[in-house]
Amino acid sequence: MIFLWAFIVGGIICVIGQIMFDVFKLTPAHTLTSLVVLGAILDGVGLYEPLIDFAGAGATVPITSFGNSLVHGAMEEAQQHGIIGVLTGIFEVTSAGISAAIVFGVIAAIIFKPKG
Amino acid sequence: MTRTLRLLSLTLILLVLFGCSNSGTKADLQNVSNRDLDQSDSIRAKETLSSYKETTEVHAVNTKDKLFVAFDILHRNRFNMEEIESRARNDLKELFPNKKIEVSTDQKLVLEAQKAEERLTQKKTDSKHNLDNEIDNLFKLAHKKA
Amino acid sequence: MLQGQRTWIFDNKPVILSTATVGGPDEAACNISKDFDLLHDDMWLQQSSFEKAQTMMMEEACDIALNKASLKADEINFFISGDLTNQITPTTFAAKTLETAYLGLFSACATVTQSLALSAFLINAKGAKYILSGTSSHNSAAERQFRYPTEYGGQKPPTSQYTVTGAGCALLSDSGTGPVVTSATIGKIVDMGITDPFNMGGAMAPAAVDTIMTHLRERKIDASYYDLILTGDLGEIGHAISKEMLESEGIKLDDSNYKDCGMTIYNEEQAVNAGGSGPACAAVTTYGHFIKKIQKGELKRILLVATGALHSPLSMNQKDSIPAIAHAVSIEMGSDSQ
Amino acid sequence: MAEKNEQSPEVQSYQKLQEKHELKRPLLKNCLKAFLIGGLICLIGQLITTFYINFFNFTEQTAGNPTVATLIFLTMLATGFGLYDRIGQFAGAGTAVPVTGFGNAVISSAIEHRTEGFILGVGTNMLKLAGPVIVYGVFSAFVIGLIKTIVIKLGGL
Repeated sequence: MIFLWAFIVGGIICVIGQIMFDVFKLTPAHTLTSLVVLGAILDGVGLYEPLIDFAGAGATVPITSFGNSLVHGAMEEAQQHGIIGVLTGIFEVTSAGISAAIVFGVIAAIIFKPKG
Repeated sequence: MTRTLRLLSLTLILLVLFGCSNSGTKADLQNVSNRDLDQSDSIRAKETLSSYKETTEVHAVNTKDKLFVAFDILHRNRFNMEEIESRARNDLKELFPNKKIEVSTDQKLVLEAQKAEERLTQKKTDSKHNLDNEIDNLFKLAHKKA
Repeated sequence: MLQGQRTWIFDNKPVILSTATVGGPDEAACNISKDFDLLHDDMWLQQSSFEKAQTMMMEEACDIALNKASLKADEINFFISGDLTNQITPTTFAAKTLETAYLGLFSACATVTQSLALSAFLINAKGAKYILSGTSSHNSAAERQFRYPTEYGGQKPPTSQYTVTGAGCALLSDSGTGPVVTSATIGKIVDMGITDPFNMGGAMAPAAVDTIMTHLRERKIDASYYDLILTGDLGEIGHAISKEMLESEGIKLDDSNYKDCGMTIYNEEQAVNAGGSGPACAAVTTYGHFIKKIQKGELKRILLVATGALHSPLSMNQKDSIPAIAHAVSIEMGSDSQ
Repeated sequence: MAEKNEQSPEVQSYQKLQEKHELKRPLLKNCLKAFLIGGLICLIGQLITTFYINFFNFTEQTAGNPTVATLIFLTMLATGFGLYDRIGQFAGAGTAVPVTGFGNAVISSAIEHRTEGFILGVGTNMLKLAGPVIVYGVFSAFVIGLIKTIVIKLGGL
């Protein structure tokens, strides 16, 4: 069941991205940035966690989950240290995606060259 | 391209079917007789949670002062998972006010709780010490954060 | 000489002694692959960067053109060429290898006709005996400069075009046998407010129309004077638009006498969307495919109108529209224009 | 774009003509392809998550990070062997929106600029495409965290 919903929810988020590409003619950078901010807002109003419960990787794999995990990190610190925690929390927040992309990016630059 | 698409959809269907077919096996806890390993509280907890219309599967392990319950719910109710989880937690607190209780709906913990039950019924967990270890591990796993 | 406001008539008949074209792997699979002098099966050409590969293709094209005319590099007066990669360095390094006097040009994809017009003008005015006129582009070098890294999985819309990997070169002289450059019209910047960098054809079509109209008016000839009016890289969209615009100006052309290099070069199976583009597009198609047709006598007079979009990644990011230009050069068969 | 009202009638009529000839993007087909491939990537993600839960000591909560890392590792291979840009042309947002698209943006920039050296080429340009995602992800998280904390402190929610 979770597999089916991961497929459907993940697919729908991608369709939203495709509509931003084709209808609003946004560049990939604009589209992805908007989706990350959207994810952050959804987590801010408490809707993203239930979506993860429901769709699993369908909600954690799309780029929207970056926004979600960043807000989560900030909020966790905030619960311990109040408003200052948001500021300090944001510096402690890391997303696995960013670290992984940078690490594998450097490795790729060592191993591969563009095919053209 | 159409051939690739067809292949993709086929694998997809197979994956979904495969993913749906692992139903849980029920372990019979009533066989456990040793007083140190008494699981009657777990049985009561399981009965309570099984009465919810959302639950599909409940597994529980307890010691004298600790109770660990992991349960799974119908997929369509997963949107309200947090709410159901806190309801379960409150109900169990009422039922066992003197116990330290941990409730989880995490797939991993459902899996682990089930294994712990099995080890009890198969008498692999046969001392108080072993049981304490089991439950501590479950508590630790449940508190791990991403 | 000057006729009208911006058209040159070359009375001394600068001759195209020889031409040479070099292509990459995509060009080896294209419609006109048999018209290339040299094809490579590797985007890198065993070089360490795409830009160096582009330099190498330009050098090879010059060598082949010189060989065909049995000339040596030190007999050449000027090398007039350009491309659209960062400050035209690939062309500059090719000029360094050639060791000839060098004039670097930038007109993006219209460089081929800008260079040909200026070369013909110099020879016509007895300012030179031999001139190498050429241009080159490399798909990956252009992609990484103007769009995304080559391995980035962005989706290109159907209006986008595919930069040709290759180099084309023509060797001009004041005497000899071969097709003759008879006239040229220099274009002006036309900007119709198109901002979509994936729609070059739409941005460049009005410039092509303006130059064609001016050329015909100032030369006082009818469009039927030419067997073929050949645009550079308008692609499907730009081709259709320019045709309709010309029609509304009373110039009726059909698919047999109005063609586009970008639509000629690639075949349907190659995923190039609206067609080929890049400085090399018009260069390899004209200097390979159409010059051969002139030499065989299948075509007598052609007007090459190479179009260029003169934007930069910076101007696009600053929300400027795409300024376009088109230069026209007429090439006629030697015997006919005597 | 901002100067739309300043455009001359000539420009306006040309843009109408241009729009008539412009090849339309096949929206429905693109959306379907994005749905299928995007869904498939998420499904693979779910499979990897399930794998980590069943065979390693990860919970649903903690399995997210290794899943993302695994997907980006696969992206590195697909990008390095020149497959990702081809799938991307077919799938559009289907490969751009999942984290694999983020990974591809970073990795493709990194390998593209290796000819300019590892510090000034790879290092400076790696986040050329993906930078805005990180910048505005972090900044929006800060703003939202701040708002939410204030609201909670004021006794709302």
